[in-house]
Amino acid sequence: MKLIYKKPDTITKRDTTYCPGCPHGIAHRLIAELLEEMDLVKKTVIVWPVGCSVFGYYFIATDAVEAAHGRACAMATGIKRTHPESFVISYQGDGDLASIGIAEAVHAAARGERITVVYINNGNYGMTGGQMAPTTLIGQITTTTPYGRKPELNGFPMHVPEMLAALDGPAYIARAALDSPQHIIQAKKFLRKAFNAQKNNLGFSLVEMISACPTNWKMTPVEAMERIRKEVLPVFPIGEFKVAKGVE
Amino acid sequence: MEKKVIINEERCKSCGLCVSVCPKHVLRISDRINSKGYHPAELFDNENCISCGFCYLICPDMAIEEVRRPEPVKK
Amino acid sequence: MEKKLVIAGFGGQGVMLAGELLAEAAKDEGKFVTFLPSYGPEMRGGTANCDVIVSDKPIASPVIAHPQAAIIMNLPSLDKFEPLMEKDGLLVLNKTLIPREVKRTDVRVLQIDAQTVARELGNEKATNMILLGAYAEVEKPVKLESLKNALKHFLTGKKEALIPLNEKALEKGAEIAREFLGGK
Amino acid sequence: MGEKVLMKGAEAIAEAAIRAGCMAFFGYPITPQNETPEYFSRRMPELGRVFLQAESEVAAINMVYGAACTGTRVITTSSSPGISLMQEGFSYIANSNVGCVVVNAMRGGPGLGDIAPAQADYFQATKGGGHGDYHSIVLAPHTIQETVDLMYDAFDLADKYRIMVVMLVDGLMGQMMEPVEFKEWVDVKKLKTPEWATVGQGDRDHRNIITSLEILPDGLEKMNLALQAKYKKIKENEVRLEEYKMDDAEYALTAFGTVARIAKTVVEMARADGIKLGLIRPITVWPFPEKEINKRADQVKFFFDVEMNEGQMLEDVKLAVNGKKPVHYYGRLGGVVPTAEEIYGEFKKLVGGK
Repeated sequence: MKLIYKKPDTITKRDTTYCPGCPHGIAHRLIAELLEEMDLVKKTVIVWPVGCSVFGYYFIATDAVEAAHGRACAMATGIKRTHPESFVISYQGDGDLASIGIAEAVHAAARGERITVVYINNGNYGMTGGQMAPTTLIGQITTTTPYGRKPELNGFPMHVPEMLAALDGPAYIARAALDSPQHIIQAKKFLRKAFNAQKNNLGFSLVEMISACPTNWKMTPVEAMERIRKEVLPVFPIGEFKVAKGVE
Repeated sequence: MEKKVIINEERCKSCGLCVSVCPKHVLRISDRINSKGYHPAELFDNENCISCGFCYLICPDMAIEEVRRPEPVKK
Repeated sequence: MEKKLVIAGFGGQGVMLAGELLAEAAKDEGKFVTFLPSYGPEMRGGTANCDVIVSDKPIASPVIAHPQAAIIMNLPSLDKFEPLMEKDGLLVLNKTLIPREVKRTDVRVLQIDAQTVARELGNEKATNMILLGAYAEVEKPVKLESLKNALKHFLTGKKEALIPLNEKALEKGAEIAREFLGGK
Repeated sequence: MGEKVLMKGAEAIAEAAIRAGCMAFFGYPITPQNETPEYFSRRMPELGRVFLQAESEVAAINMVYGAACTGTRVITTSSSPGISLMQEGFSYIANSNVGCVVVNAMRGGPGLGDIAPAQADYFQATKGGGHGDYHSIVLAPHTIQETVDLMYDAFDLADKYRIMVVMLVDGLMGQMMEPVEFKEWVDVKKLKTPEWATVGQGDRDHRNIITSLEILPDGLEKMNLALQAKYKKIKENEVRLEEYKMDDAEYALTAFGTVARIAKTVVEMARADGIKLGLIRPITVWPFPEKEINKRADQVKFFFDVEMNEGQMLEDVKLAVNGKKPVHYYGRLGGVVPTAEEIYGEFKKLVGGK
């Protein structure tokens, strides 16, 4: 028998603390696979955020630090600037990065920090119980938009890659989705380029990963993945927004 | 024949995503129950599995530990 | 009368709902009641437990150090609460997920293959109600009828359709408990 | 020791940090200490070290936090409103057991206040400031020379105890000029990445995780107790103070930082009048020299605490004296610096008929 896929060794034996069907685990696996394939495991420090992935270091076996809410890009900057030989990943959710940490994210991007941000967008604050996030869709019901998100009250969903792509600092910016095997294969391709951007010292890199939150969306995992395709991707289209030479 | 998909039943949370993406419908949620109270997914039709790995790709709990393909028979 | 109950299991097993239902029923009967939840950060899969005290008199501390009774829905919770039980306390166990026997010999143990029973009734999510029904039948903090009546506070809207199932689960639990009591 | 050079305090702070082996600066401009980051911005690149102007104090302290996790000697400098913004980071740094140096050139508050010298951040610096049960070592130098000398100690303490060390100075010290002498350069080649640093696992047989999170109360209590044990050790070993003309003193002034310097003049004025006045000047305001002050309470008739705030260190002095003798207080607020004459006048009122 030929091995087609094998769970990466960098994924620990510990069961994840995520809800059934939560795509955080998919993103974790993609990171672990690429770190192994690119021989980066021993150089890597992952900055974990506040949110459902706060215990991420339980699941990916690399050096790790735990940032305050929204401060992962600043902390990653501190590590990378003082230890440029380390491979530094900031793993952040949409509340963490696009709301409380938007300043840190934008400025890290503008400075062209040699860090890679994995940005998980599931359209709400998962850990705290499904409140509105900057990425919540218009009309979407959350625990703090019980009547649906209304532009006149809550403004519009934020498109982080599109915003960051306007800056000169980033070397690679893309949006992928974790809803289907095909999109997951593509997400890995994007993430590989983002890792290359750092590895080849080209600049800041970020991959947004459109994710689901079946529990707070009050859907089955399968329904949640369908909702991504039907409702989320039309608002947050998949694609590469900035591709510097040398990330391939 | 050896199993083409190796599932760690203790890790499975019965989310059903692997079942939903399997193009050959060879996976299902079993009657068994793991220590967390979930019914793990199982490969019930090994023969018709094409080792595409879709289940591995979508599994959020890394419960699908291996996907293997039989070597072509030498003539 | 003062009844101190701990309910413990994984998040998502309905630990809190069972505790809140008991509290609601006790309030409906005009009793004093406190409900104190404690859970991990995860929405699902983490550990969760709650302390419920039902009394004829005003309740001072809502914290239970040594439960008179505990509904235990998974193995880690048995490991945690077994040593804390009061002597002669009652352990109501979800045997489906608890592969080991109780070590203590000075407590009462009611083992129910509750998840399997719930499945036979039509929905595994009613496991909590089977265990709660059993507990209520043995310890009688409130009437079974009050628990059934309280369901309407929690199962509203689309979930209203689940009331008959949950009523059945409470009754089934009570029935199993009666066999347990009769068999003694 | 080298030659004496005339330097502005704000610049001497930066030069001292650089010589003490500081490898990275992250900060955000704020008056009255802008000369410090500006000096770093010139010198750090010359030496191949890191200077980064952050987008905010919030970002700056978290960059410091990240750098501290790599075991690098790192500093930020700011002034009161900026320090307020950093409190969250301070708290995380405390419970992560990483070391750094933070300079607070205090200005008048609350709110935007003014840019004049003040000492109103004493509570914030010594009692925690951010959330949770924690302390930082707080050094309160009273001359530029002392600031420069203490900067070396600040980095040593930060490394030794894996703790944040605050240099609590004020705008007056930052702006004034004075000749200073610098100690030998710390050989930065000898500063190794510590074993616990998160820089990638490399050849280690285990991975390093730095976190202030522990979700189980029992576990977090243990973390807290470990912190408290560390603080106890610091209290036992690191208290520093200067007792100025206290040997025969019948009265004791208590003051820190800039005010302590003015208080020395007051001591001289009293002595000239034949009054036996001395000064107790805590150099570490946390840990506070409780025992030493308590001992002096058996000797003096009363204490006279003088500060540029509404009696913040006064509370620690009173706790130390523990009712043995009266503790009087005089202070100016909002950035007003008291003169020696003014303080002496207040003192004479207390002494009475003499």
